[in-house]
Amino acid sequence: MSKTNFRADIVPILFLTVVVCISVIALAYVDSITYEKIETAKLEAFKEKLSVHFSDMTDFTSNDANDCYVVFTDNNTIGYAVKTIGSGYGGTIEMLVALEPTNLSSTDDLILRGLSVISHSETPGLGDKITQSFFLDQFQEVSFSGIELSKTGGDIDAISGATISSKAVINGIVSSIEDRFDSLVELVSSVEVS
Amino acid sequence: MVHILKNLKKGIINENPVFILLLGLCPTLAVSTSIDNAFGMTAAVMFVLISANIIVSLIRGVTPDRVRIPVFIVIIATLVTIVDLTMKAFIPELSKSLGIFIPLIVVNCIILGRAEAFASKNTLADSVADALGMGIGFGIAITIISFFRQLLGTGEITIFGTHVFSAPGLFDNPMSVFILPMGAFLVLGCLLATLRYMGAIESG
Amino acid sequence: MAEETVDQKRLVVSTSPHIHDKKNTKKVMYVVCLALLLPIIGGVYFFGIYTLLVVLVSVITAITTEFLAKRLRKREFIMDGSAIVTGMLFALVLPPRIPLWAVIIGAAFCIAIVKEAFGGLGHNIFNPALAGRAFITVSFAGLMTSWIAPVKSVISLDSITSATPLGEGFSYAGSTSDLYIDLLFGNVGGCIGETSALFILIGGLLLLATGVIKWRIPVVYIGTVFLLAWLIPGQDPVFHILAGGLFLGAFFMATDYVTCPMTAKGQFIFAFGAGVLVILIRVYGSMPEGVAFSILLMNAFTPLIDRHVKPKPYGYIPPEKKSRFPLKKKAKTTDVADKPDQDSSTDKKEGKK
Amino acid sequence: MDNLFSIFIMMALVNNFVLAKFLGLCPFFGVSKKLSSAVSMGIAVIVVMFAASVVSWLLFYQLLVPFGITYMRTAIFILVIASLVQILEITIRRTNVNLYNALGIYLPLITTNCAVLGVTFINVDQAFNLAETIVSALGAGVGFTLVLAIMSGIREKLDLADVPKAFKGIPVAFLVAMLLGIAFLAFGGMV
Repeated sequence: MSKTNFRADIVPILFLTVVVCISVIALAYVDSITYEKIETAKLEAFKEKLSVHFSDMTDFTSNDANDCYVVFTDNNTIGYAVKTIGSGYGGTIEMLVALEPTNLSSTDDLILRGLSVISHSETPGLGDKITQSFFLDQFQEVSFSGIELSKTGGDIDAISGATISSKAVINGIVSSIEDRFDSLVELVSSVEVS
Repeated sequence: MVHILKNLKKGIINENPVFILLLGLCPTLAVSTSIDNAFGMTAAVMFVLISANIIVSLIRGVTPDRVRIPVFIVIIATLVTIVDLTMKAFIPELSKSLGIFIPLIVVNCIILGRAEAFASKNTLADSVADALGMGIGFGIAITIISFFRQLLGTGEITIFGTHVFSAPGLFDNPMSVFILPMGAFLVLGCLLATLRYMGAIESG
Repeated sequence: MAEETVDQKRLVVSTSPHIHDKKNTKKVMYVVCLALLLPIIGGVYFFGIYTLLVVLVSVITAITTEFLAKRLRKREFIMDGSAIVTGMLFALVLPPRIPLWAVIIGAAFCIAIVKEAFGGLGHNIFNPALAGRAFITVSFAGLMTSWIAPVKSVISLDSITSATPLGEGFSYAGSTSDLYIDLLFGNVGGCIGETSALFILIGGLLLLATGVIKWRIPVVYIGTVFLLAWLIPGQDPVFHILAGGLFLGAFFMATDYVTCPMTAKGQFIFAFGAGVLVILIRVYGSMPEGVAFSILLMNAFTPLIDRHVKPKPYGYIPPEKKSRFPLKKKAKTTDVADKPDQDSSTDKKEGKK
Repeated sequence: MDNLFSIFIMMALVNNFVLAKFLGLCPFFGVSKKLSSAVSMGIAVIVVMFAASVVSWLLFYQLLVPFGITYMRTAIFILVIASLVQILEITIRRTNVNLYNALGIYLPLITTNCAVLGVTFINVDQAFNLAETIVSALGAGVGFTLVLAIMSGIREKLDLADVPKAFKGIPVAFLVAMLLGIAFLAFGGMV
């Protein structure tokens, strides 16, 4: 009796355990090879996004939440960047706002250096025009208070036929920067101290 | 040898996983927005399919019946994670555009189905031939769909950055519906109907 | 062939009862064509002769596609006028300066995919003209969102870009009552046939007078939109019913026999749901106009509504469980026989509540 | 609260799993021939999605992240779903025979339903907290059930229609899915 029980019950479990162990070992091995690569690939991709706005950058540092950045050239601060999120037509629009290195007493002092879209899911042929330069270039050298549709007195012209996406970009920038302004200030001051 | 060729042909034509068995529809429709994606997905699926069939076929004698399915799932999940990590490390762009459909290969009915229905009962050579056939069949189907979607949706065909050709009228006014999800349903629905009308596949 | 005749026998039982007689269909379709002439004339008056070309191309494409589809299916082509109606309706919901090739693609899609692939007249699930319009909107978003101001000259080919009343960025210079009058006559930017509420209303009244449509769907549909717009702060109810394509949709599209529910109660639910959706889309959604999408969505719900208000609604536990989904022919005939009885009894029950 | 509501609408309508994300297509086309089975399948999916999302969320943040083994997530999540489905099947069979007869045959199909595994991935990728995870799972399930019910209603009607031979069955179902997808675009921006 006990023998059949062993065969019927224990062997399958042992077998499954062995398979799981092999699987874990194999994955741990693959992970050890690829981990560094994946991290550097992510970092490189992000650096490329930043260098669009800061062509002479050599390095950057970010805060813990990884949404505010200070950009350097040989230890000189040349600007800041903030990741912003807008809620568009088909989902969230993730953007990177590059800022001039102004003094940071309030959000009114901020001047945008440029804007790029990291990811979005807007409608092709319409909303996805937010990634085109004719729209994005409007965000160069604009003060924070000017980030508003020209219809309501701001500096940004909406894309015709895609007002929702245009508004989403603007609302995303404004609300995210207001949310993250304190952590940006904190990051900048910590960088200056060190 | 004849045997092996027969198994190969079966997957490509007689039992084409997408057109005939209607398996693995989710990745087929989701990532077929460009030919690049189709090739990337095919490569990933082929790797998992062939490795899974090899391993399952090798251990078919020793696998206890009661834990057969969990063992298969663990094997497939491991292989899928290997593909996922490797693609993330070496081809991050492609990996990003395929998104969660790479890890979702683990629930692709083609793979578990072939492991369970074929590899667990057949020899190594036959299992490899079966996996190759199914993989090529899947690849052909997804490439055809992505060809139509890319052509109609963007007006041009580019493969890994190389421009192949562009359709003059379409290029100025591409029908973006084909890049959107609905376009995938339309293309596959019309393809199936055309194949049936021509008598290539049986009407269901 | 034998199989097909069986199919056709089933059809008479299952789909709307209005279309089993060919002669009737024909007559109805030509009355609709007649009623549609007025909005078309309005379109030509406001946006120029080019719009007439759009209508003609659309109708010709629709008829040709229908003819080809019948040939492919080895069926007899019957000129029942339904393709003309679809072609006209499709043209009426297009922007005035749409390129003709887009009209051809759209009209062919309406007939080939939305109508014939589902089995032809009487079998389509979605309203062909609206589905075609939605398809073209998604395909060529840029073309479908460029509107022009009325030129009020038949021969003019001018096109001064302008926003539609419902679109973003529309500002009206005159007083509110002037706006209402312009909306009523159609002196605003918009689709070829949907701008003039008055012309559509006259066409709709013709349909009502000849008994082609019943009052229920248009009245409930427009009424729901009015009521909801009135309830939501900051919305102008009169503006909401006059602007956009609500009248055209309510009289000519939502009332389509094939794609709306069969029973009175079902039609009430259908029209109410469509009205709610219009307001949801216009006020909270990202599209300025919601009539086309609201009707398409309710078309999708029509089979479920029909089930629910039919004798054996889903959720009731019927005594004879096996005939809950009577797909076999024999089960069908009995189903029809006891339909009227049960229908009235459920109606009474609901009425008491 | 507002955020939770918009996650729900997003998952159920705007980014509907079947129509916009291509998740769960096999059951969508396989189990949409009859309304009764579609609703049963939908309910089973909602239950499994909910349970799987909660368990996988807990495992991910309590086990995988602390130990730095997030690469195990695919394997762990699929095993979670497979075992949950088993447990659910056994519990239902022992407690309620009627329910088992209604849902039982659909449960095994859910293991390989990519919608369930997909929602667990999305929850982790979007860095949702537990409340958001629950809402997103329910939204995805409700959205799936809704289109499954609509689809089955339409297909029952199409069964009686004179659909061309070449389109009969699956191809016409694809066309319905396309038109439904277009109609569902109306919900865009409603969050």
